[in-house]
Amino acid sequence: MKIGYYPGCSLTGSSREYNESVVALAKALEIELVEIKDWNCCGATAAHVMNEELSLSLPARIMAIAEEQGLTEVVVPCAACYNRLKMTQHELEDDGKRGRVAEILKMPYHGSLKIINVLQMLETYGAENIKARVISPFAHKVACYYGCLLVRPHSILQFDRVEDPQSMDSLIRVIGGNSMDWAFKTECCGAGFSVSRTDLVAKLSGNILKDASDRGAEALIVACPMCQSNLDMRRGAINKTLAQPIDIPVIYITQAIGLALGIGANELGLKRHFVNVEL
Amino acid sequence: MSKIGVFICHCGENISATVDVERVAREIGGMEGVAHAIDYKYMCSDPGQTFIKEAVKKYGLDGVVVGACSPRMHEPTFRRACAEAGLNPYLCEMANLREHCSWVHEKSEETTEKAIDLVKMLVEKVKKDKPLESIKVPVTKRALVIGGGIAGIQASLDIANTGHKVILIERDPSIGGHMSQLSETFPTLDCSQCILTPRMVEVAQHPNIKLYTYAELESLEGFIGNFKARIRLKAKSVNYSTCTGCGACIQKCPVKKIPSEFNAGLGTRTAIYVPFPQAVPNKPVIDRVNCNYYKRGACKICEKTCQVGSIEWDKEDEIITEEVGAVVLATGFDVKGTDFFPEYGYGKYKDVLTGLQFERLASASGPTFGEIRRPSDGTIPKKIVFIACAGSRDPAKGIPYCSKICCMYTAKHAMLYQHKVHGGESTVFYMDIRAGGKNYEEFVRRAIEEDTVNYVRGRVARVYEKDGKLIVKGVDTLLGGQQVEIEADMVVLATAGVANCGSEQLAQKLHVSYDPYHFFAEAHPKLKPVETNTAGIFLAGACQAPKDIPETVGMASGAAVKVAALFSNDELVREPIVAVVNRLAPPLYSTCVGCFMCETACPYNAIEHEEIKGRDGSLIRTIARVNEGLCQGCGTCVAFCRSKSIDIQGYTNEQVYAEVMSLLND
Amino acid sequence: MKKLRDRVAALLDEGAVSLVIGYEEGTKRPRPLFCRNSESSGKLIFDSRCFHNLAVYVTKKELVGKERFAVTAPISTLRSILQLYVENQLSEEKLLVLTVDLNGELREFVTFEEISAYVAQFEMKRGEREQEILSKIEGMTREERWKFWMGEMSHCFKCYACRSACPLCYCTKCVVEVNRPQWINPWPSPISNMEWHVNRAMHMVGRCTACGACGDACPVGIPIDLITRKMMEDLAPEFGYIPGQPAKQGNALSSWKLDDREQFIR
Amino acid sequence: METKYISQGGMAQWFESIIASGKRVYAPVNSRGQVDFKLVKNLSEVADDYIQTTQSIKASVYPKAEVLFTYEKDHGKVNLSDFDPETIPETVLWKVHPCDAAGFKPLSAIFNWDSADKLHNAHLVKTSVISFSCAKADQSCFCTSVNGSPGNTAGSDIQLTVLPDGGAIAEILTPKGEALVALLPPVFEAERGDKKEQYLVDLPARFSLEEVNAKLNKAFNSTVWKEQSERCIGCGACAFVCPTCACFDIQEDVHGSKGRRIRCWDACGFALFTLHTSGHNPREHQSQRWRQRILHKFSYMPDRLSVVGCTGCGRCSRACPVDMNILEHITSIAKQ
Amino acid sequence: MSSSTEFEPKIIAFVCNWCTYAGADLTGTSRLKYATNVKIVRFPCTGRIDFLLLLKSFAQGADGVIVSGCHPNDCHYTSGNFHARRRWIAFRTVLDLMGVDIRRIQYSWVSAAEGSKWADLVNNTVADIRALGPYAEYQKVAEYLEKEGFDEEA
Repeated sequence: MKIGYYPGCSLTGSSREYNESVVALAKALEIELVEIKDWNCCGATAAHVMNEELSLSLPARIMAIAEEQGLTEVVVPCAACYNRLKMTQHELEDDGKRGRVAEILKMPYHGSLKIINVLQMLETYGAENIKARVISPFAHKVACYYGCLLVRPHSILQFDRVEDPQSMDSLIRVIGGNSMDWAFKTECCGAGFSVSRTDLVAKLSGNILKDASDRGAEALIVACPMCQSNLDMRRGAINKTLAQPIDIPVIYITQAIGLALGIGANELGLKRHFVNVEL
Repeated sequence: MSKIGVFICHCGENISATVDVERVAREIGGMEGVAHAIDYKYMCSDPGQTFIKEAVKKYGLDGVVVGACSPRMHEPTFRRACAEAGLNPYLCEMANLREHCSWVHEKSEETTEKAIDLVKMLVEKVKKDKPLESIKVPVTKRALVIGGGIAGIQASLDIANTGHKVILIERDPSIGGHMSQLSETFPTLDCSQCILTPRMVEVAQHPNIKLYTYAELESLEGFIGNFKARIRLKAKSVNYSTCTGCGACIQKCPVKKIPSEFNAGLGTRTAIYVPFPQAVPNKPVIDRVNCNYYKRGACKICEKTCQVGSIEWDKEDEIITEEVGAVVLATGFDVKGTDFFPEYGYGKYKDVLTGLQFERLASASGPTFGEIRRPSDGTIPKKIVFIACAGSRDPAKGIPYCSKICCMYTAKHAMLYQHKVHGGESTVFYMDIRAGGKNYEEFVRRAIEEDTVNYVRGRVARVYEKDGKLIVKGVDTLLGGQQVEIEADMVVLATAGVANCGSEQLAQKLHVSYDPYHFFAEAHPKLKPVETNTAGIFLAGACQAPKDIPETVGMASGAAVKVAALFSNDELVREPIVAVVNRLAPPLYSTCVGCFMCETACPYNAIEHEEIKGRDGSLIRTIARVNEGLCQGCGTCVAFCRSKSIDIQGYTNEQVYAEVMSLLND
Repeated sequence: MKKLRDRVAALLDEGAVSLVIGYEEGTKRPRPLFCRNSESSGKLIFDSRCFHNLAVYVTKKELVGKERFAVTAPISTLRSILQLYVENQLSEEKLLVLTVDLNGELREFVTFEEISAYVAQFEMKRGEREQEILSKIEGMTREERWKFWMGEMSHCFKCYACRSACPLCYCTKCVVEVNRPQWINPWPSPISNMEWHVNRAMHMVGRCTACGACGDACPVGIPIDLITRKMMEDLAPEFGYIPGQPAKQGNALSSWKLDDREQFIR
Repeated sequence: METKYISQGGMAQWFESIIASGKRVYAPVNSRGQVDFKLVKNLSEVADDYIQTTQSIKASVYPKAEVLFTYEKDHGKVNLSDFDPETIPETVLWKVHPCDAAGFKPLSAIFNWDSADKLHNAHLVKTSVISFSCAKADQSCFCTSVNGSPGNTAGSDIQLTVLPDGGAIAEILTPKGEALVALLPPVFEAERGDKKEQYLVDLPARFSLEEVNAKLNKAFNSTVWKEQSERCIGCGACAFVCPTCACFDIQEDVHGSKGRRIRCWDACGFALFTLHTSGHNPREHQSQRWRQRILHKFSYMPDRLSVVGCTGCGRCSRACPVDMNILEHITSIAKQ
Repeated sequence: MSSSTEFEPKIIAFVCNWCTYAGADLTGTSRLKYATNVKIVRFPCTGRIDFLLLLKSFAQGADGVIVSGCHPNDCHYTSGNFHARRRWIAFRTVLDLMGVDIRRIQYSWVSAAEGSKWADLVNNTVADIRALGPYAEYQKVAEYLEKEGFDEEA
């Protein structure tokens, strides 16, 4: 089974463990990830605030070269990149913008590429053989945290339910985990303010962690590098604001499934977390 | 040579703003066949109409064209004016210079030329007009009212009190509709049951009203004054003539866990049930979906307990036919369920209720006998939050309109809560308070000032459950947009009022048009609110748009008087816009060759076979004939007839041809 | 052939029918024959060269008179007779239908159902003349088709042989003779000819059985039978009817389906 | 009237000179599987191995649809522009058969019967006919029975009889003929004494006009009309291809306030040809219409205009969808 | 509107009285602007619109035709629009076979509540027909009479 793969900057930088776990899991599920050659940055949320043409041309180039390399479908693990690519694909349905971007890229852009996030990949290609390959069930009570970019804007992404998404929860159940019902699934973690307004991130992420731990969650499952870094890396600042510190780990869905499939902790990059992971 | 009078209206300046009306009158004045052409500021005004009348008499006009607004608006007005002046009304036509020209184009040369073309088109049409006499059709002086809520009840009583027979059909086992589910009503807080049940009993006992409950309209044929309604009496499995309504069977019925529709799903009911104590008729019905006998062929306990043996297991649905002259649609409205709102938990939190469910809690005949208790654990909520505009005024949710009554019943709910739960704390999140009715504003002020209801202006972003409490996250826009978080015990959503389910199918059965939200479309928003575009079918109550009880009752009486007007004379005068098969001298008799393709095309099967016999009685030919009583004038047969033997008065082939030719040539 | 002649002679002698319409040998090819007595039945012939659609005569009251009459009908005439039944132009008591089937047997039909059953065995295929011209037309672009038909239409001189030859054109006064308003200009000019033939095709929707009588009758040889045939072939699957086997009730144009094609409607 | 000889090459050059003179030349052309008169530019287009064109050449002097006058209504005033004879170009009809040429006489007889028809005569004046005698015929031809013959020169300006060597005997018959010859006189050499009759098809007469005329005078109420016309389906094909049929209908082509009065062909075969507005139709049955067609040509015209309304070209039989063979019908009447 | 030399198409709209005519009224009451090229002819129902009228419109100089009525199931006379739709399918098939440019006939459903849809329909149709240019091909042939020897130029 061959699918195009676009890691994006954070998976080769601050969230290397997400990349390692995705690659390891894909190998275990016999899904061949074909990384797009010479891919470029997707511009993330910063670009579309400053310059619309730039914010459209960057993702358009990624898709254009992917199409050129014969790929029909590309998995984008990072929620921000997934969001940008899907939004650009939608924006470029308007001929005026498409023309302008084609001029900038100087290469053909069809917009026929199918962009999917890691949950969609696991649901469509992995669901059966994950169930078959579970060696040590992931018997933990966890809270699945989706963040905002993974499900919004719903009218364009058309992925899962907006207020109470279930796709990660069902995957956790498949590997024997107990995903609990809690209220902060799609509340904001502070995202880009991580550097400029760490206090805000501490407050917002703090609320999320507090609600999860109050309800007895042993870990938080995420599918976006931005959320993971805010909830994990900023744990020090968060614990300062809370009455008593919270030490539940924050791991990726791919790592949780990897564990259930018996893949080693190093291979899944579990050693790189700030809040160490004993599960 | 025809002598046509042309009258161009300025319509104040609605037309003259972009169309050079003087030039239009001047150029049309020069047209062949036009004897008199003027322009005037308000043609539809009295002086305007007298101009027409005088011109008809003075110039002996044999045709009138008025260039003004849409014929759908003032055609009857000008036709009546011509009739009074002695000119056959069907020789008067209107050119739509306002909606189709002046309002939709900028002021320019082309706009005026288009106006001239439109008037010229109608002048050519009038030249080919023939005087027509309206058709007299007998009227069945019996009305059909669909829907037994307060609207249907009021309309039925008013019509019955004018001495005419009424057939009232109601889909549920009892009449009463949503009003019977309310505890108290704003703005006077008088108990809903007390003011409604007397009317329900009056309906049941009124000699002129024939009441069919648990019945739905199967189909409606015919036309104004001559409808034939086929009504499906759903099998009640109880013989109402012998049943005394003692209720023994209801006690004994083992199936007790069916969610009660009347209590909006809060309480439960038995398989054989009466919806609520004051139901009319106060006799039970067997719910065949949940009854053990119908599910598994066992039980029959109710039959054993019934002393008069009125259980009829294998009673079938019965279809009865009623001849009626008019129909009043009073099918009411519905409210959105809590599952419609993702941000308030997709309906999975038990203590997030709709306004209707709160009514049932507050009602003495409700599941909690009037005490406000939490459906989850039965405790009395100390803190309650009301969220106004849940779904309404929200284009993203597809409901952009305001449901009109929620502000008032939310204030009422808060007031009831404060009266019933001393020391309770209620908060209302609102956008704007719409309390426009009589004593409405005072009522809301009373809730705020006397009953200390805390009104917070802002929307609620999310409601989620934590440790048994409902965390309401909102904002207070009057305090600088400060975020507000309340740990409430109960949340009541004032959900949007939407059209009743099945309203679209009903509208299609009656050929009544409906709006994008499936509310029935009135003939004119301002001037004909109780009529529909289909002659003889009237509207009452919330089936036309969400509205409160005073308005509904007013509208129901309005519809009743329309029906009474229709029944006031024995014959109904109908537009002579019907099809006619041409007749010629012998030996041809008619160009119709009797292929009867028109008969298969006619939706009203108004085409009959007519046998032409010679003097010696031998059959010469069989040709088509139009029954002018049934024909509604759609003209489909005319466009189908290969030999052009059938034509429709008012839109004859010659007229339509002349119109097209005048538009394309100068 | 001989069995047919004897049967016809017998019918006429017994007075079972007052007239038998059949074919006789003509100058170049067979032509219609009207036998009113048994002697003239001797001239009857019935073979594959018999092409004229005799159904065109069954609706002419002045010709067939009041009593019962018979017609020898090849397959094209049978199909037209079925359509005439559907359009209330014939009555089963008045018409006896004779035909010779594939293996030479003489068959007699009285009711609509009998004829339908018999006709159902025959499949309706294009002859190679039709195939050749139609495939040429189907290959053309819109502009080429317009130029082709306008060229053809300029030859038409409005003799209305196509209308007279068609059994389904039985109107006493045709739409072209309606002059208030004058829908179709009666004088020969390319546009009025085109209007006439479009109108003729539209009047044939759901009715035409592609018997080819119109094309054969056209003195200037315009392939007008292909217009109605192509229309029939395109619309039959669309409207769900089988050409030549009409349902007893209704007509394809005056009935409708909920899911009729409407992509072209905005 | 003089007889000349013209060689095959001479004929070609002569044809070129006629074209060069700017005259409109119509000649039989084989297209779409039919031979009909069409505008031609060079001799090669002209068809040769055919018996008869489908349509007659009547259309050159009596078009199937022509504008009588155009008018424009202007607020009560009407300005009218009449038919302008100058607009009709000089026309030469090449390779017309004698029966067609002979058709002009009865046709013009009708058009000049009581009032001279301006349009028809204007066409006629501008038209010159170069006819070719007939070397072939088929069973529908019967010109010899109606005072005609394969070599009949009536109605022609010049008649050519093609000789085996490709050249032709040229009989110059009228001043128009001389005018045509004057275009290229050298090609017309002296007569070589060939006998024209040798090159004409031998067509025995089938009936005698007098006998038919006599029978017809008594045949008005005979049953022959019903028997013969049973298979006639009442179309206009025979009338429209006939060189002598002259019935026409008046129609109106209106565009708002402008319009044109148009004359177009009509046919007595149509059922509603004689329908009165009262609904009465004097010729209600097909047999009456068929009788009218025959009597008009073989009885009324000879009696009133002393010209037979039929030139025996046989087109109506060939064009008739149901094979109403006029020769067969007339001979059967004659033999009764 | 532009009164420049640009080609201004002549378009006729055949509409049904109950839905599209009322929809056009609503366009008026909501003051939406659209091109002046389109003139509306009122019919009781789309079922009443005769295909010969469309033919006559082109012969008399129309460049485009709009035919619009009630949405399926909304017809005031129950089945007028269904009959019309079936007739339009047959008519388009025949016209296309004869080579008439069927892109010049725009069919649509416009209900009484769709004022803006009517305005868009008109504007889009005017733009489409303007792009197609005048229907000279049809009108040129319409004037010819046989006398002018039409077949030579065919």
